[in-house]
Order: sequence, then C-alpha cells, then structure tokens
Amino acid sequence: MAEIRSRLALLSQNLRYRAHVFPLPVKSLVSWAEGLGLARGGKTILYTGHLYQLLPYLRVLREREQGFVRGRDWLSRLAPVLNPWINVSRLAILGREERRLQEYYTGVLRRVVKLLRKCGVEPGYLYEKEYYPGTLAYDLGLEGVFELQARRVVRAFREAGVRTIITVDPHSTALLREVYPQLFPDWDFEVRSYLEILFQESRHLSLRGEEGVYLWHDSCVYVRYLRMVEEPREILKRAGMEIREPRFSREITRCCGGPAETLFPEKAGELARARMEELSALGPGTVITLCPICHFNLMAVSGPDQRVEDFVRVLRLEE
Amino acid sequence: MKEPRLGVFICHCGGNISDVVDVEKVRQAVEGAPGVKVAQTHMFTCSEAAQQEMIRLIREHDLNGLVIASCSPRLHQETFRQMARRAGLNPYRYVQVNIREQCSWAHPHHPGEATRKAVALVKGGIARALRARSLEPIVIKTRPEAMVIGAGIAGLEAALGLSRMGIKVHLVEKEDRPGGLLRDRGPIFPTDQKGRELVEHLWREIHRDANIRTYFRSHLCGKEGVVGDFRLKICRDGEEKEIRAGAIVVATGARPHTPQPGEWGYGSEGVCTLYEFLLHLAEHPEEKPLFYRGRRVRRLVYVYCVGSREPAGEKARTYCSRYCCTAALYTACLVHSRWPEVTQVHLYRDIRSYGKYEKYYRRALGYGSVFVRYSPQSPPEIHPGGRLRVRVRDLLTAKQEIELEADLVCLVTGLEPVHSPELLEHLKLPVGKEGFFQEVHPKLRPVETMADGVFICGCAQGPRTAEESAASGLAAAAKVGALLLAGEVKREPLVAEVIEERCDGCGECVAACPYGALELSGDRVRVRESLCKGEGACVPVCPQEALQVRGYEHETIKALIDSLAEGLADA
Amino acid sequence: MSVKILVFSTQNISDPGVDLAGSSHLPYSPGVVVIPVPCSSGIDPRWIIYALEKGFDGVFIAADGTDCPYLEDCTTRTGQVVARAQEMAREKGLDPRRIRMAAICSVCAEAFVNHMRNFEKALQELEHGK
Amino acid sequence: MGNELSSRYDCVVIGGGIAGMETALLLGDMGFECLLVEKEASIGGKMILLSKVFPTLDCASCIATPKMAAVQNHPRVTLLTYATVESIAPREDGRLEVEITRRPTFVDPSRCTGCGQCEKVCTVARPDQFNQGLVARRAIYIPFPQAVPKKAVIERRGLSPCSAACPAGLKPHGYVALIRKGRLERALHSILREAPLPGVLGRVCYAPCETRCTRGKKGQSIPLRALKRFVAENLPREERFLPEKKIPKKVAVVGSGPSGLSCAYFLARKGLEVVIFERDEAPGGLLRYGIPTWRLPREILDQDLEDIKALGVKIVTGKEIRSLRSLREEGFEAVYLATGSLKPRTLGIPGEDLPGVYAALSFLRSYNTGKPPELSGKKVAVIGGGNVALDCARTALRCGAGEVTVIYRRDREHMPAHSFEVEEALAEGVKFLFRRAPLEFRGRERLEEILLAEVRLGEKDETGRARPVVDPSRTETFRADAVILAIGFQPEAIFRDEGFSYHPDGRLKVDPETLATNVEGVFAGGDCVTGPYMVANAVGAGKRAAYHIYRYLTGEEPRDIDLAPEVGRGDKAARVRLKAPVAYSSVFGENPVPEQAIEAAGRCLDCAVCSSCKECVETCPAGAIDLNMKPQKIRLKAGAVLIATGFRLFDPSSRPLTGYAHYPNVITAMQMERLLAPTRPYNAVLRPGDGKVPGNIGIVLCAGSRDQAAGNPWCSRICCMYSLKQAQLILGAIPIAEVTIYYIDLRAFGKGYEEFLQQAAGMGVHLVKGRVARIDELENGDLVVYYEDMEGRGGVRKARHELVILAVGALANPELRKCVREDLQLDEAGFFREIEPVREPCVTSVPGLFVAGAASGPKDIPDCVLHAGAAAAQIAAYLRSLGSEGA
Amino acid sequence: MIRLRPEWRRIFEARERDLDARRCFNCGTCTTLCPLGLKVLPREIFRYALLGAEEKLRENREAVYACLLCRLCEVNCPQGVKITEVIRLLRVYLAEEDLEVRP
Repeated sequence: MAEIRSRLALLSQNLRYRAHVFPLPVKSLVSWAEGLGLARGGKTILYTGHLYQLLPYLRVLREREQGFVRGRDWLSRLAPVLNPWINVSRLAILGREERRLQEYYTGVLRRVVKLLRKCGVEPGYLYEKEYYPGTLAYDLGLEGVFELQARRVVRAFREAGVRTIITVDPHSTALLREVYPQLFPDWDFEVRSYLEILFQESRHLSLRGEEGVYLWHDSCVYVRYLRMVEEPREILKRAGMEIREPRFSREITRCCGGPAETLFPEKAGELARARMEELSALGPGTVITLCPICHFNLMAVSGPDQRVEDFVRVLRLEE
Repeated sequence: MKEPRLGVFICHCGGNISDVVDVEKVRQAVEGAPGVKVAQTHMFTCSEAAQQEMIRLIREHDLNGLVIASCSPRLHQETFRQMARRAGLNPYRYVQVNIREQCSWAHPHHPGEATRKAVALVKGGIARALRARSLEPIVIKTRPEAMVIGAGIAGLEAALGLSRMGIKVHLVEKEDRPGGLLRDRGPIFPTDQKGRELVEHLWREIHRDANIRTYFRSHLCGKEGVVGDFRLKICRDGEEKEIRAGAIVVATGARPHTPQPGEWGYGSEGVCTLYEFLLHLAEHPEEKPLFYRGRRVRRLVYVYCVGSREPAGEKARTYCSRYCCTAALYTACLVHSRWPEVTQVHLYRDIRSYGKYEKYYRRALGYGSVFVRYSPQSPPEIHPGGRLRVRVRDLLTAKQEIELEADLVCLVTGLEPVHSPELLEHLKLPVGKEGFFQEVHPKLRPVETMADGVFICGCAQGPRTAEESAASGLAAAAKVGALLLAGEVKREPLVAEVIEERCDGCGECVAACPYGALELSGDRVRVRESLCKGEGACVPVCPQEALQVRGYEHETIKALIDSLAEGLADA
Repeated sequence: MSVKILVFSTQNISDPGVDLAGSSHLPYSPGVVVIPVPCSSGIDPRWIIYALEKGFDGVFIAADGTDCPYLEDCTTRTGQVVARAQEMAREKGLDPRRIRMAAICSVCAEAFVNHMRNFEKALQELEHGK
Repeated sequence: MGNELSSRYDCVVIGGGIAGMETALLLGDMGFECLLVEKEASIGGKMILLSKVFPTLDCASCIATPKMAAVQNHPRVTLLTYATVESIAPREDGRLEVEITRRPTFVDPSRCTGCGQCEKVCTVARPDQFNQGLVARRAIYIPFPQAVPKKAVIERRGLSPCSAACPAGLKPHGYVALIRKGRLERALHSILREAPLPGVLGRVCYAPCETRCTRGKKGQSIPLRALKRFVAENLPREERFLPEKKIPKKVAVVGSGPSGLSCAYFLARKGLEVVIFERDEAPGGLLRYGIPTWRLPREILDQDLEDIKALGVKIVTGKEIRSLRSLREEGFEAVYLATGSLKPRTLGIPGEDLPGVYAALSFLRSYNTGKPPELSGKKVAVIGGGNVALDCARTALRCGAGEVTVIYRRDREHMPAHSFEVEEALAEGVKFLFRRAPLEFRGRERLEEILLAEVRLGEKDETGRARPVVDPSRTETFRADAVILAIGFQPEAIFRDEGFSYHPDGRLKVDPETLATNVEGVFAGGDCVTGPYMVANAVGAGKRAAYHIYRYLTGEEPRDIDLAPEVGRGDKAARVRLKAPVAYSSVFGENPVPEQAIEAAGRCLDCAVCSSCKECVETCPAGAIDLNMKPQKIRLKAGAVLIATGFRLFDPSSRPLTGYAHYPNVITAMQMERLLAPTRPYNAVLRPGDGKVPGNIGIVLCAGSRDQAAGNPWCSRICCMYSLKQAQLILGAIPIAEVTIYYIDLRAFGKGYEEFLQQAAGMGVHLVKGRVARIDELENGDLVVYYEDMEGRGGVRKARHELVILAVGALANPELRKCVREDLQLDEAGFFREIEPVREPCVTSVPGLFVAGAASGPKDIPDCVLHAGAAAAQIAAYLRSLGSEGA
Repeated sequence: MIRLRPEWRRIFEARERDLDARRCFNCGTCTTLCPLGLKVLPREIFRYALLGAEEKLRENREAVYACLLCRLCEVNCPQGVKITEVIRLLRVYLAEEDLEVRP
C-alpha cells in the first residue's frame, strides 16, 4: 500500500520539479541523435517520447531494487522525502548490460531517422526541449502533474513551430492522439507514427528483410488503442518476410507485462515470461516487437539463444 | 353403382422402380382382374405426355376408377387428382399406390419379393378403388361477420383488421370503455406512444367504421350454430341480444398480479406494484420532484419476479410473464428521463429483455440503474417503516449481503389469467395449466382452439407485450378472414359417417370425439360434418362398427387387408 | 419366406417417415406392407385382429405420438386402441405380442427400420417358439 | 401448384421460411393469388434444419413439411424457388413492379422425379449446407430428403477455366474428376464423348487447359494432358458411341486430318453416312505426315482412327477431290472441307532451289515415311521460329545431324513457338541464332553456306511485336550442309472454280458460327480456314461443323454435341498465345500407374464446382439434366410484397477467442441441431474432430449477440431456449452426458418456457451464470472454457468439455433492401423496421411492402407464425384498399 | 454486509465524467480475460464503485493499480465499457486521496 503511494509521490515530484521521470542529465536523452544532423525544431519533427532512452535506466533501478530487496520498503519510504532535495541520478550509473541496451535503442532511433529519410521525410528534433509526454502520470491517475507536463510538451511544440509530430512508440502516439486533443482545445498538430509513414512509402522503397523465422508480438497499444494491425505486417510482407503469430495476436494480443513494471515488477516478469513462452512455442525464431516496452520486457526474460528484436532492426534498406 | 371400370397405371420411374420391381409382371398380374379395364406401364407417369395419354384412356374407356402405382402420395397424389379432374373423373376415385419409397427403394436386394409386394400393393389399390365413391368437398357457407370479445389492444386490432378485410365486426366489451390494460397508461414500449392516446386513436378509427358495432358492459351468454354461422347471445344489463357471426375472436386479456397484503411488504406504505406505479406516473407525468402517495422518492427499488417463476407447488405461479422485465426497465428509463436525480436499484433474477427490447436494459444501465441479482432461495427482505430497508444477497458479488434504504419499493408482478366462466361454458375453450386459454398448437395453429371457429389472441392466451398482442389480434383476424372471406369453406369430404342401420345410439362415440362433431339425434348418432376433422378417433370406440371415415371404410380396409395378405402369400 | 408385417401409418406424420426410410435407401424386409390412415387414434382394433387372422404375422402401429396434428392425447388414444386389440387377440387365442406400437415421426426413418427389424426378429422367435 | 407464372399477383412473398409460407397460405385461403419466391432450392427456411422445437419438443420436420406440401399444392400459391428478387419499384397505379431472376438449376424441374440417381454418380463433393458443412454432398444434389420441390439442382459456376479453354470442347475438369474417383473407364468415355483422337491429343496438344488451370495459379497446374494421355493409352476402347438410329443422308468429308476426322466422327455418331476422301495413301493428314513420329507414334494414331472407322465411317484414300459436282452427283448432301494448310511459303531469295534446301513439310514427310534425307554428321540450319521449325530441328538431330541451328530473325521471346518447346529443343542440343535473316543460299552442287544479314528490331507492328528490319550492310556467312525452311504455310486454294470466297492468303471464308461457306451445303474448317494452327482447334472445328451440318440436314439441334465456348470457330482472332503451364506433365513420368494418376487428379480444386463430366446427364432416367440452362428474368406486377427473408446466423469465426473454425470441436448451435436431428448426418451425436461421442458438453450462450464487440448488441431471443432444448435432447441422445449452459441471463420468457427451463434443470443440466470469454483446445481435442465464477467463489474458473456449442445469435438479413428504390427503413439492428409496431404491425416505410417473421427482428417459431398471420391481415386489408377483393 | 450507496458515484459526475462502468451487465468477460488473473479485477471493482461500497474499493486499491491498461478486456466487452478509462478514473480518485496526505 505504502509502496504504491510512495512511488506515485516520487513520480509526481520528479515530473513536477524536474519535468522528467528520472532525475537524469539531459544529455542522456538526446545523445542518440549526435551526428545525424537533425535540424533543431521545424514543421515536422521526430518526437521520441523518451521511452527508448529511459529504459536502460529503468533497468538500473530494477537491478538495484532486486539487490536491496530487504531495504526496499525503507528506501521507498524514504525516497519521496529525500527526492526533492537529492538528485538520485548518481544511482543511475549504467552498467555494461545497460550500456549495451542503450546502444541498441540508440540504434533503433537512428534507424528510424534513416528510414524516414528514405521515405523522403527530413524530420527536425527538439533536443533538450523535448519533454516526456507524461504517459505514466496519466495512466496512474496523476492528473495534475500530467497536465503540467503536457503543457510543457505543447509549449515546446508551439515555440519550435511544429505542425507534424512523428512518433516512434505506441504509448506516446496514443497519448498525443487520444488524450492531448481533449486537454487542449486548440490542439491542431498532426500526429503520425513512423510506421504509418513507412507503410505509405514502402511501396516505393526496396525493403529487404533479414532471412529467418520471425515470431510476431503485437503491442497492445498499437492494436487496441491505435487499431494499427495491418500496417507493420504489410511493411514486412513487402520486404519479403514471413512471420508466425501466436493465437493471441492481432486484436487479442497479450500484454508483455511492461505496464506493471513501475508498481509490480514481479508481476511484469511473470507476464513477460508467459508471453515469451507462447512465442517460443511457435518454434525457434526471432521475436519482433514494435514497442520499446515490449522489447525491454520480453528481452529481460528471453533465454540466451532467443533473439528479441525491435521492428526496425530487422528491416534493411537496399542501398 | 355402375359396373366398375378401372384404369391401372404402373410407373417405371425411369428405372427407379423398374430396376427392382418387374413392372411388366405387375401389369400382367392385374391385367384382366375384375373391374380392371386398362392396365399399362409408363416410363414416367407424372410426365405431361403420360398424363395426356391417361386422360385419353380415361375418356376413351369411360373409366370410373383410377389406380396409379408410382411414388409417394406426398409427391404426386395431388398431381393425379387434378389430372383425374381434367379427365372428368371424380378425384376421390383416384388411388395412389406407393411402390417407389415403400417398395423398390426399400427392398433393392430382393427384386422378386419386391415385385410380389408391388403386386399386392397394386391389388390393394384396386380393392380401394373398387370401393371408392365420388365425393365432393364439404362446403360450409360462411357469413362475413365476426364477433370479437374484449376491447383491449388485441381485440381492437382484431376488430379493425377484420373490418378492413371486409368482415362485419361485433365488438363486445365487459367494461364501459375500450383499452384494457393500456387504457390509462402513459408511454409504452417500443413506440413511446402513450397508451391512452393509442387507445383513443384506435377507438376513433373503430368509431368511424360503420362495419364495426360495439357493445359495452356486455358479455357472451349463449352460442349455437356451427362454424361459419354461429348464433350468439350477448347480455347487457340483464338484456339479451342475438348476434350472428361466422367466427369468434376471444381477446379478453389478462390482469396484473397483486400480492397478498404482507407478501413482499405489499400493503405497507411505500410498496406498490409496477402496474400501480405506472398508473400513478400516467396520472402525474409532470410532477416534480417525484412523489408517490405523499412520499418523496429519491431511491426507487424494483423487485422483479414477484409472484412469478415460483418453485413448482400447488397454486404456484411457475410461469414467466414475459413482459414485466422490459416493462420495469422501460419504467426506469421513463423515471430517469423525468426525475434524473432518482436513484434506481433493480433486484432481479434474470433480465429478460429479449430481442430488440435489450435496448431498454442497455438504456437503463446507461442511465445509472443499479442491478442486483438475487436468488429465489434468499429473496429480498423488505422491512417497512418510515424509511424502507431492503436486504438482499447479491449473487454478482459472491453472495455478499447488502442492505439499502428505499423510498419506494416497486414490485414487478406478472400477468395472471382472467377467470371467464361464461366463455368456458359457452365456447368450451380449453384452458392451459396456468389458466390461460390454450391454442391447438403453438406453431401450427397458434390462434385456433379446439372449438371450430373460435380463435384466441392477446394476453387471454398468455402474457405478452402490446405489440405482440396487436400482432396476435391481427393473426386471429387473418385466420378468420381465411375462414370467412371466400363465403364458403371447402373441406376434404373424407370425414366420419354413420352406417345408420348398424347404429344403436349408444353414444359412446359422442364422448370420444374431441371436436364435438357427433351428436345423438333420436336413437341415432349424427355427424356434424362441418366440425369433423376426419381423424377417426370415433371409429374404434363404436361397438357396432357403425362409424367409419370415408375412404377408410371398414369394408375398404378389410378388402385392402385381404388383397395385401393374399398378394404376399402368392409366393 | 419373410415374415409378413402390416403397418398402419399416418398420412402426415409416420408415413413420411416410412417414405424417408426408402428414399434414404435403408432396406427392410419386403414382408412389410403399409396402410396409411389419417390418424393412429382412428385405427380400429378389429382391423388389427382381422389382419392377423388373414395371415399377417404381426401388426405394427406407427403412431403420431406428440406430433399429431389432430389430437393432443393421440398417444393415449392409440395406446388404448392397441391395448384393446391385444386384449381381443388374447380372447381369440392370438399372441398379443404380434401387435406393437411406436411413435414414428416424419423423419424417423432409422427408427422405423430398426422397429421393423426387431419386430421381424421377435415374430420369428414367436414362430419358432410355437 | 401452378407451374405457369402469371404476370401479376396480388402478393409476392419473398422467403419460403415458416413466416413466408404461413402468410402465403393465409392469403391464398383468403382468395389472393400469391407468388412465393425462395432463393434456395427448397422452401422450409431455417426451421427445416432443426431437430425438435421448444417448448413442446415436437419434431420440426413434422410441423414444417405439411406446411411445405400445402404451399406446393395450394391452388392460389405459386412457388418459385432458386430465384432472387432483383428489384421492387412502385408503379404509378399504386402497385409494385417486381423483377426476379430465376437462377438456372441445370435440371428441368418438369422432368426431374427427385430420385437422386444423379447424386450417386456425381464426381464433385461440396460441403452440405443442409448439414451445416458437417458432411459433403454432391455438385448435383437434392437439398434434403423433405425438400419442396423435391428436385435436383446443380451447383455450377460457369465452365471451369480448363474446360472453357479447350478448343476441342473437351472437359478436362470432367475427366479429372472421374479419374480422381478411380473411374478411369468413365474418364475415357467422357473424353471420347467430347472429341475423337484422345491418343493424338494426349501426345501433341499444346494443352491450353493447363495454362488456365486455377491450381496452376497457386503452384503447379493439374497435368491435364498427361492424364488424358494416361487414360487414352492405357484403357481399352471398348465403348463406342454407336448411333441409335441411322439417318439416310450422306456427307462427304474432304481431307482426313484432325478436323475432317472429328467432323466425320460426330456425324457418324448421329447416324449419318460419312465418307472421308484423302488424297494420300493413308489417312491422318498432317497427323501422319507432318507430325514427327517421335512425337506421335503411329500406333496411337491408328488406334484413334479405329474409333472413327468403328462408327462406320468410310475412308477413301488415294483419291483427290477436284470438284464438288461429282460429290453431289454421288448423292452427298453436304460436304465438309478440311484440306489443311500445307503450301509452304518461300523466301524468294537466291539459291532456294539448291539441293540441300528442304521445305519443312516435305522434310518431315520423308522422315515420317521412313525415307529421311541423309544428314548424319552434317551441319543443318533451320530457318524459322515456329513450332514446326523446332520439330524440324529436333527431327534433324534424330536423323543424325552433327549440329542443328535454328536461325530466327527476332529474339527468343518473340518466337511463335511455345517456350516449353524451345526449352526442350535446347535440352536436346539444338543451337539458336537470333536476329539473323538469310539473304542467299550459296553452293556449287548443293548448299554449302548461307549468307545471313543482321536484323534490327524496329517499331512495333500491329501485332505488338517489333518489326524486324534487315540490315544488308552487316552480313556474315553461315556454313551449312542442309537447310530446312520452316517459315510458314498457307492453304492451297483447291476449289478455285467452285465460287468460294477466299481471304487474300488463300484461307476459305466461312461463317464463324456455323462454318458454312458461301456455297450451299458446303462447310469448311481447320487449317484451311484458320491457317496453320493447333490440332485441338482443328478437332474443335470438325465438331462445330458436324453440329451445324447435322442441323442443316435434319433441322434439329443435336443436344448431345456440346459447343463449349472455345470450340474452334473459324475466326483467326480466337488464337491465343500460350504461356508454358507450370506443371507441363512434370508431375508424373511417361508411364504412370493408376494410383499416380488418381493422386495427380486429386489436386483439382473444382473451381467451377460442377465438373461437366456429364455423368448425371447420362444417368438421369428422365433426361432432366440441361447444362445449357440460362438464367431467366421475370418481371411482374404485384399488389403487395411481403418480406419474409428471415435472419442470418452469426459467424463466430470472426471472434478468435471462441476458437471456432480452428478447433473442430467448437461447433455452432445450428451444427448441433443437425447432429441431433433425426435426419442427421451420422447416426449418433459425434464430435467433428475425431468422431468421438462427447460425454461432457458446454453450451456457450450469447455467441454473437448481446455483444457490442461483435457488432451485435441486441439479444437474439431464441438462443437461450434452443440451448435449453438442445441440452435436453443431448441428455436424451447421450444418457451419460453432462451438459453445462453458460449464460448471462436466461431468457425463458414465453408460454411454457420457464417450465421448460425448470424441466432442463430438473434433468440435471448445469446452469452457470457467467459468459465464456475464451475457449482453448487441449491436445486430445477437448476444450477448456474460461469464465468468471461470480456466483460461486469468484475469480476465473476453467471447465473442460469434450464439445462446445456456440449458441450463435441471429443477425439481420437486409440484403433485400438494395432492391427497393424507395426508402425502406431498417431498425438500429438492421432488421426491416415496422413503423408503428403496436398500431400497425408488419407495415414498413414503403407503401405496399410488408414484413413478417424474423426479417423484422429475431423471433421464435410461434412468434413468427403469429407475426406472419398479422402480415396476412395487413396485406389483405391493403389489397382491398387497392381494389383487389381476392376471391 | 455492504451498505448500498449508489449515489456515491456522483462524485464522478461532479467532475463532469461518467462512470462508464454503469453499463456493465455482469457477464464476467473482463475478469476472465484479464492477464493478471486477479479475482476482483475489473468487474468486481467496478461493481463496488457502482454500489457505492467505497470501503471495498479502498480495500482493493492494489488491484486498481495493478491493471495493465492493456485493453484486452475492453475490446471484448460486450457492453462496450471503456474499462481502462474507468480504471484510470478510479486511480485519479484514489491518488488524490493519497497525495492529499502530502501536499
């Protein structure tokens, strides 16, 4: 009980006072874009929603917690009290595994940019002016801080002259599409998922997939919030790739457990293992995910010989 | 009778018969038999060419009987009867013998025995044809006039329907106003029209209609005559009046069940039945806030299945009244739309808002009604008092006990039959287990009763909604129309007859006839052909073999048995 | 020489069932012949006895059962007919087991054929038992 | 029943279910003329599918069949089955104009006796709709034993692509279907019925059928030609199509090539006296002299010729007909010219007359007659790019030539030869030289070399191919010992003085439909009309000519000669360029065993359903089958129209959580009805997965009703009751069975229904409150259902069943709406809306249009019957207001 | 014993929001499909909210926060209840209660 309360308070404080989920240096969120030459702002921007960047740090937290199982209650009780004054970022020093993960997700984001460019889209980027969309706060019912955060996000869009927002993860897409317009009566941004752009343009691109057997995991948010079922499949089909799907696929896909990560990490692991089992029952192959949270969770429970790959990492563009 | 001159035709059915049965052998076996003038085989007796040929032969040889051995009578008996008619031969002189379904196809591995059986069957057919008589359909003259008893929605619809079809209507109502249960009602489902206005509308139309006469404060007090022309008596203030009508539609409705005082808290302040509540709402449609007999209603609790679906037992109302769930849901919607501040709680067993009525359940849910499912083993306890308390175990939360306070408890009761001794006496209407009038067959003949010419509809037959009552009223009207519009009814003449010289008037048969078609007249029994259905239930009970059904006379059947027995024995 | 069985069937209900046995090509003994009547309640027990006396080994009443279009109590009435016939048979020294009844509906082809087979077997046993 | 359709009716009733029948009978009894239109082959609707019906548990058939018979026999009700209403439009006189299409059943209903013999011989199996796909029926079928009318219909979707493609009118689908069933003799019979020369065609036909094979579009096509060859070469030709009667009329056929033989074959089968005149010493024409013997062994040709001779056809060889007058004098009343197209084209270049320069046909002829030119070790060139050029090249190799080169002026892809022929030639070692044209043949005594010029491909010509442009400045010499010219042939105009019309290239002009020439009584076909073309086309032309010659001579249409779409007309436009079929005979080898053939045939998809094998045509004792039946448009006037089109059943395959369509033991309630009905497909209640008798059965209510997620939030009203009924029937049929019904609310609301529910409970049916949200399958085919046990301990519970029945809901069937031009309103669930359901039941938003039964919303049978009664009253009143009094 | 207080849910209406769960007809689909397999989630939680059994709701706070918002139940809900939105509303309600403690 108390745990839920303290965690909610922690999240609330971080967002309220730091505008971020974790107290992290800005660099850790924008460094993925180094050297890509993305314009600062512009009419069309890529909005990362920070999910890919945050996940390695989430891993740190989780590892820490598992390391201090006994002290957890103590810590969690104390954390909200200390948090406003102490920058916890020192806790978030990445280990080897996390660094590898960070590299992987950096690669994902960079490949998205590459694919977009192939599609003839040259997105801008807000760099340190890009804010976390507030998904977690919204989902957990912390409406006050969510609104605060959302206003920051929208202000940044307006200041940069943004018209079209290209998203890379389903959670941010859904939030920007479903919730933001309700909050802001003057909301007039176009929100497009990179998948939609890719789907539209892939007809004219020569896509190629890596050979192999692919096991498909739909993201709950893509299929049930955004009703995006066929687009990614069609892209793969055009790349000549075939996928295998478990019974619980498409509209009835099963959750990877990710959303439980914040409050019930054991539950998250349990669900991820169950899902992974369903997928591996299809035979050996590479699991494809479309959402960073799915990737993170399924990977965490995958065996040494199981590959879990983000959608963009299995696509190749013929040069 | 003229000398018998029969034609016998045997069908190959293109091999379907002749591959097993030696058709030629059959022909030879009957050729020249007594009375047989023509015996032929045909590849397809049903083909137009074969029919032309048979017609020619019937005329040429002046045949007075016809036997065709082919397929099942269900396929072609009617075809050949019509052919006989075209050839100028009375269709009842035609006998169909089934040597396909019941011979060649049934015994494919025994051609010899099948052929022998076919011969036996054809000889049996000849035996029947030799005894067949020319018959004409029984014609019952009908007068295009009908009586409708009851002026509720079903009766009003039936009356209007009949009149629009051109049938004169006598509408008899025991009250002094039309409308039945809908008379004093506000909006009803599914049209949202006020019951009162609906009745007024129909009544205006009936009033304008010169073809419909209405008799209020009247009831039926006598019936004579037969279907097509009844002589009926109605009674008004002690005065009798005779009305002639070809058919009667009974639409006497049902009445809402009222619990005994004390049952379910009924009789205490703040407890009423749904019907009472509806009448109250119709009287005070605009009153704000909601009051019921001086009580301000903020919390309204409905208790469903009061006096319905009771466990079997003597006098138990085991049946479901069908309309009440939807009526209660509709009421909840009505209350919400006028008094949205009222909290409504429904204690139910199953919500039976069947079919399209599901929309009222959905609406009531959407309006915020709370539903609590109770079990008949632990029904809600209603504790009267200034504030009513209701205790119930909620099946939907694993039988947790819950308690709530209410300002008004509305008991959702069903419909129960109206006891109408005069109808039972004069119309001899059968009554079902629950006391509603019983139809002959719910699917085949849903508005007909065992009493010929007497039809039932509406809630008199069983509980139903307004639209269903209306439809059943019109369905009864259609049946009456089919009976009376042609001016006469033609019936198969294959009905019972009395062999007078044998009858000794013992009357055993009279009781055996389920249709009241037999009566004693003097020391003989007489068949009222218009009532007889020809099923022959009377035949086996007559000790004298004096009763028989035409076409199945004792002699015919015995001759048939003779032929069959002989035929099979001819090895 | 097959056993001779006379079947009384009813035009609306059991005769179509007997027809269906034929059109489904379910064979039964050619010693079975059928007399269709309107309703099984109208079969006279005297006909049944007459048939036994004329050489039929058995008489089978294919009754309307609950599907009877005429009478709700058709089964009861037909039952009475059969009971009377069996009684009369006894009086005449005929074995009442030669009379049987079963409800056969319009699609009871299989049931009919099974009844015929069983009845035939029973009658043969009666014959041998003599 | 009146069979004749009238042009006006008082009421047209659409839908022959219980409601439609009831209203039609009532209106008929009132004296109104009714037309009952049913889209299926039999009336009876959904009710006839049911086992027993609640709450009285009486037999659905026993109730429905007398009604069906009454409809058929009613003097004022006309029945029109297998017919679709196309449009309903108001007329100025207040009545309605109704347009109906009567779909072809391919069985003449006035002849069919419903005996079902056709079903026994039919070669195509389809899921049986009557039994809800639990078993198969045939392509020709009587819908069910109690059908009204009890007539067969053929499910037929045109002609299968293979059959439609055959220029000879063969029905590959038909013989494949017969082979598949192991009826090899019948397969040969079926081939011989449609065309002679099966052996020849099995060897030399280019099989356009295989190119069109639907299976080929999804992989390898059926080896149609190889299958034909298999039956033609491996089965004895015992059966002959001997004529039933002789017709004393004489026909002369000039030319004994495939076309002449085919014409003679069909005419002789019809009993005519036919004489073939052949100028060569042996019959066969091109088949004997043009086609190399390595391709067509002569025994096969001779065997095929026997079929024709056995019919009494006289073949006079060594006699060239030079004038038609003599034939007329000999008493021939008709003549078929099939003289072929044998005159070689020439290049018109120097050296064409040198020894060592051969014309293709004379080269082949000398090879085929056993006197081939001496070519051993020699270098041979073949000029041309057609199939004949390739034949020559490959024959030259067989004559021992050292090197054979085909020289063609365009590229490989432009070659008129079939690509598979090119591949085979390449495989045998033939060389190719493209974009070269000969300018001169050089040599002193005999050919030594050829002067070739390079060819450039210019603009596209009218045929869409690049025009070859010879560049005389770029030449080369090609050393050759012999050259064979295979650059085309044209017909010899042999009867120049008889008044025939010719095309400029020497081809005879004929009527493309009848193949009649402009000379009375003379018909022509085959290569002399089309120019050189495929053997199958020549055979087809002979068949077409025979048809029209017979008609010309007797005035009758020969029904037994089937001119399918592609059967060789004379027009050149009908030519198709063939792509190689994927499976050109590669599926099995040269000499397959029957099992291989049967297996290969078994891959056929039955794409047109009916295979046109015509087994039924030959079996039907009444001669009722008519494969040429066409749809019939009917227009009529109606006072009123009743919509009684009933409802659709929800298809649970759209709900993946039910597992329906994936787990065989999850079935719909309608399938259960069939399993329980006395007319059931098996003689017991068996689960479809493995035929086991299920002991523990779950019934899942609200499958596709009361479910917004499935698109139908409405209650279907019947499912609770039919499920309670099925539960009771199951307990009757399987005494050891346990039945559980999962429900949200049990809606037993009608007269006697609550008691029926109590009766079920009393029998031990388990009633569980909770909706089954998910069904899983176990390895042994059993199923696990998941539900929330809210009235018990709470939480999710699993239950195991051997069979799960989905009580599928009733959906609206608004198909008919598009036929109505006026605004016909639907209710929120898509059913036809009654505008004033209390005051005016059954009245729709369009004057004259009424609705009855489940078409206005789900209803059980008693309510349908009542509603239908109400509709009859309303329609009668309406008709009276129009001035129709009925009787 | 639960004391029924259906009016309780008017606090949601005060926020101009519907407690959409009132459309629930208690079929149990959501609970059955919930990957978490908690006895009370979501139907029973909703039921407590509808009945006004506030203390029951509070007792089951953990379940309210456990919901993954994966919407597997929602897309299969026969009554089309926006289940995730209802869960979120309950969280808003509970969170405010919680966070009020520490301003």
